[in-house]
Amino acid sequence: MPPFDSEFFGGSDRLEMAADTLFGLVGKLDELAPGFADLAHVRAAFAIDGVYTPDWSSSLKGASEVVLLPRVAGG
Amino acid sequence: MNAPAEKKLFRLVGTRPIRPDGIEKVTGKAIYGPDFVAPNMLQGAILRSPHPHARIRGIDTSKAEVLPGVKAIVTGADFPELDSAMVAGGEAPANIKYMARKCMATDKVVFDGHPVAAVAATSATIAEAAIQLIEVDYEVLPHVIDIEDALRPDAPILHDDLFTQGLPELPTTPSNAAMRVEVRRGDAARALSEAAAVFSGRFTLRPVHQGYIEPHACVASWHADGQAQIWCSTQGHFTVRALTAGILGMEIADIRVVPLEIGGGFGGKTTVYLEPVAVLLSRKAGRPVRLAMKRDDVFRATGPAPGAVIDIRLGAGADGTISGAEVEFKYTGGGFPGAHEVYAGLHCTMSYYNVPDAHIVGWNVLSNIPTVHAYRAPGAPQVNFAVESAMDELARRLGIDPIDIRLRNIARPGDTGGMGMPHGAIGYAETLEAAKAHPHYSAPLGPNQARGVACGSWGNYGGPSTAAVSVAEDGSILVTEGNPDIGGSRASMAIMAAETLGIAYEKVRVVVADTSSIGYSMGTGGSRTTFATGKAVIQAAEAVIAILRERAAKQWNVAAGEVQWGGGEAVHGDRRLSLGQIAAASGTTGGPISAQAAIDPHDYLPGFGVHICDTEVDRETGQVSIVRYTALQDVGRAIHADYVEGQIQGGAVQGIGWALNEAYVYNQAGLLDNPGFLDYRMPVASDMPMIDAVMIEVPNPAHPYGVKGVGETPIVPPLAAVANAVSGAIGIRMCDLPITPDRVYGLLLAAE
Amino acid sequence: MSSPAYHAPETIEQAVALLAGDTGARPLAGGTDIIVQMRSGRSAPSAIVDLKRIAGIGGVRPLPGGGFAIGATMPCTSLKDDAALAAAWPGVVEAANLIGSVQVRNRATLAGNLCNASPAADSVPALVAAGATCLVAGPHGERVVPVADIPAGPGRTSLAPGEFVVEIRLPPQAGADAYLRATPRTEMDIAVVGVGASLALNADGICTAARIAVGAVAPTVLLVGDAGAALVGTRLDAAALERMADAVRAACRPIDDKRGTAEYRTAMAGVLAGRVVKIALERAGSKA
Amino acid sequence: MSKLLVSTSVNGDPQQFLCDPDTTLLDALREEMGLTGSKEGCGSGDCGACTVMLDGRMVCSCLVLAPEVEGRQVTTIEGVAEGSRLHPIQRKFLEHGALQCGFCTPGFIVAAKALLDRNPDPSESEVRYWLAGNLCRCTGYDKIVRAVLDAAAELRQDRRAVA
Repeated sequence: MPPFDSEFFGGSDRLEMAADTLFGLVGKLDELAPGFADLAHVRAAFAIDGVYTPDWSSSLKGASEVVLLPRVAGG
Repeated sequence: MNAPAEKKLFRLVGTRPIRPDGIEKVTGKAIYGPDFVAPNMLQGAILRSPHPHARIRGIDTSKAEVLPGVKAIVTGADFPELDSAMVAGGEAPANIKYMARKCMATDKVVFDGHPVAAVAATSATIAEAAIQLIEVDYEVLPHVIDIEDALRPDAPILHDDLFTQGLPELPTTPSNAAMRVEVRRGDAARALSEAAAVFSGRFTLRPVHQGYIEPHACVASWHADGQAQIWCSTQGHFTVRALTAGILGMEIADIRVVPLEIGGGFGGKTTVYLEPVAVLLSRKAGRPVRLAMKRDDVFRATGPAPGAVIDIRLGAGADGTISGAEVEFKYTGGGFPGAHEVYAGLHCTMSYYNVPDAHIVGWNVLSNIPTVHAYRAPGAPQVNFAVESAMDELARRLGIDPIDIRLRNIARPGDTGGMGMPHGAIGYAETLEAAKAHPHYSAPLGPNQARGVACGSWGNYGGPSTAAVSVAEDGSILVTEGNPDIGGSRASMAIMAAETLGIAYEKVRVVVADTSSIGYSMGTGGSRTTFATGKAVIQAAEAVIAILRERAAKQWNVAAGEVQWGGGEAVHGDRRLSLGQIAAASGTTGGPISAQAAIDPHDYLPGFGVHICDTEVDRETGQVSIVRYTALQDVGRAIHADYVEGQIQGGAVQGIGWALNEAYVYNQAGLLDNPGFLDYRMPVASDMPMIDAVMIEVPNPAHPYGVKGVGETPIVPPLAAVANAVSGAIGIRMCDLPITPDRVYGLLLAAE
Repeated sequence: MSSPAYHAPETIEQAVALLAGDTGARPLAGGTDIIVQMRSGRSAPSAIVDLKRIAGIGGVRPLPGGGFAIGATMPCTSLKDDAALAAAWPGVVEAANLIGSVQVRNRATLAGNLCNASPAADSVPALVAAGATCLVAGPHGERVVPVADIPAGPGRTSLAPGEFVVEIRLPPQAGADAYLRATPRTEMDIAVVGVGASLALNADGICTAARIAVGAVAPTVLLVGDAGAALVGTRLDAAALERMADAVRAACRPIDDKRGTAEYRTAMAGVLAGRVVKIALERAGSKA
Repeated sequence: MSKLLVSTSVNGDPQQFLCDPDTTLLDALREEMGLTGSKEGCGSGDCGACTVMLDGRMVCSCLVLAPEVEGRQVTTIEGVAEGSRLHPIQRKFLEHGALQCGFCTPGFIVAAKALLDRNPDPSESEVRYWLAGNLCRCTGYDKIVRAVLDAAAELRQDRRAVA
């Protein structure tokens, strides 16, 4: 989950956790690193098993990997 | 690629009709930012800091206030106190506190040209005179401009409450390094130690400006009920609305932003500089206020793109396979934190090569220049210059053709990208193969000429867009969208709507609506508009078709499911009803016909370009001329071919300018020394050859017509393409931009 | 915020009276420098004296005995349209037609380029190499001054209050001239270095006179006497050209600025001097 | 600070306007006459977006003082088309997609017309040098140069047809 790992998660670039949706996942990450959720709302993007998923209510059932990415601005 | 059989899939997609807004723009009728006039309008002027770094001890506006004709004066004290908070109004989130201070200084100025006060008066002359009467008591502070200077332990610190983000532990001393980002995969150090060839180098670039010809301008009118209207030239009027509301503490729906025609942006008009100030002036004066920049204001105080210092180590095996990479890039951030170029830099560093072992670190470093802002593929060209220069060196050292070494490492669909995501339907290899087969690549070279090749990519974007399609009573079509047309997008929207509806292009008219007249649309940027807003237009058109089939079914008294749509007509057996006939009957079949689509697509795909550049070097003077240039790009599929080629050509020439001549030059006092088009040398027509733009069409399966964004990618390859050509011509690696004649001359002299 | 007065006199005498009567008044010919300076606040004249309505000041006329008088308000592009002038002094005409763009040159004038007193003015090295003079009108009458004596330093001239340049006079052409400059862009640029050369050859191809002038390497344009002297009496062989270039480099006293380093300017002065003399030689040879 | 009354001809029509002595022609056109087709990109003669014809010569209207045009003929982009009929250069700009944002376009069209009025058969290099005073940041000039060359060819055809 570069580059958020060093900023929020003590350098861990992989975390194992269970959650039903991205909302749930962000909540759990925020418990690990308070402040992450606020930031994620404006700065983070998620991909579930390789597919960008802007809708955080999307189900994580059956998903094996969620990639956390910074949102990139264009010109 | 450009197979004729595939072209026949579409009637209009890929053709070159005349743009709907064309006549207004070739006759001088189109109204751009500086052209708009509101009744009873006042003229504004902004007082800007003459110092790069100073504390404001006090501002005395009393003399200006009594000047006849002055109607309002605004300083930082008139802005609401804001806490740090991220606002997601633009395409990238922005810290609203810094955004406000960029528009108007409060306690400190942090760059030459930083606004400190503004005046509205009955004429521009009076407004200009009034700002001269404002007395600012500055405590001048030591300043710092360059990246390495700003990182020194004894450097002047811009913000004593700013601590480097992104470090494992939050530091305890303030720093000009606002942000550190990092990606590490595999073991780059080990991979490099085992490589057959390793190139190590340091590359530097100066800040450059977007260089749009239209200076920023707006008119704001505040109404006594607390609502405001803004007319301005912007890439994103919804962004202007969100940021102005955030800065001034207003409700978003209380601000209506009307987008005027925009005279270029290239990323530079995805933020606010003037609008919140104009609204405050209007609120004080009770009349509409125009604020417009002069050219030197644009250069001194609006976003340049970051300069950079980039250290790279790139290793490859004897067959040219990249084994490992270590890249550390430091980008200038300007006066305030928040620049996003470092993230894009991470994304873009070798994103199109398979490099399993890599360690990439990026820094955003503040200094006393304007807060950097997005410029076409923001953050990508700088690091790509280093990467593609290093690739060129590895090819040379290993004796491999420059395109072959890139083909050996190029990512293909299904390969895992650097951020852990699998690549989709990318056309990287196809584009490289086309470059290799292009006649330019094997054409003979003249004396003192050499050829450079470089690749480049940009991730592109999708994001939120709203579009409405309405059927007029006679069957003509109105498309309403929320994206300012910066380079022909009305034409693309009309083509996609007409293609979908099965009607003539000329039957469709396109309107870019204000923020109160269409739903939210992210700005025109990120190479997203033809993709995302195009998808919204297509979906709205499809919804209209569903209504048209129902209406025809009603007239025929059959089930809607039995009615087909084709060729612009409803079809049921032998019966036909044209769009015009259905529209004419709408009054008796259920009323007006229209549909809206509000979407947030993220199934975009990146763009990829390969540029071939021939340069000729005058070894006595160091003068470099571009003698031939070819730019090939995977465009997905071109909707309007002229404007796709135009994006490729324009982006390439911007990149050539960046490579050869463009640079911010600050003097010893920290003041911008070249704030005009004479000494900020953008390419002129006589500097350039024709730019052969070659469209490679590897469609995006997630878009009905295969669109991939095209606007940003073409500025990424030219820096290295030019530098590689010059390096080949004189046998010295060009590590520093711009490649000015005196720099080339100096290198040749030193080599003798 | 006071706006300057605007006058459009119809005679030289009226113009002199207006300029002499107001020390803050400035003459306006093409306006391509002064209007920019006024706008940026670098110049705030109390009055503008537009010279363009003065009869006979906007054209070129042949001088008795050869040579040309170029009126103060004649735009640079018009110089090209005068076939005799362009044939006799191609270097001067080319130099004037490197300034800015076509739009700028349709307004800009030789007299304005001279009196703006920029060390980098393109036309001035060519005029100095040509040995041009100018007719200056003022409260104490008219005088003829070498062009080289007008600039006194960056932005300063030797003109007395009330004086202005009425015309620029080129002598009869005894050989040929040329001008070259170094700029990063092909057009729309300011000379990093500019070099003008004017040569005369005898029937045997021996150089009988040579004037080399260099711009943007000192506060004013330099006439490098040693450089001309290095050529006189030679056939402009490689050795003579090298001695000439050495003399040019030795005379340079440039500064580092945003447009180029001192080192680069000096080096380019030598390179361009060599090239420009070759062009002038070719032109002189083809005439002989 | 008294205003000057200037009488001139703009696009063939008599015009009178009031201005300060140091008002530029560009500001007078835009602010006094409402002719906003001429654009200000720089205000210093470096971009050509304000190009107009003054007595048949193209100039940067930001480098002309408004009082200077007393009694003279000014033609702006608004005067290039004949009524609703586009000039061939305007049409060729549209056909070639030679504009993106369109802000520099009026200046380019006035300048291109000045070239073709004078030189009906310019080379690519002549077009590029003539237009070097007009900055375009969007197109890289390629399609602009092609549009001008194509317009020149068409105008030559038209002339032959008339002759």
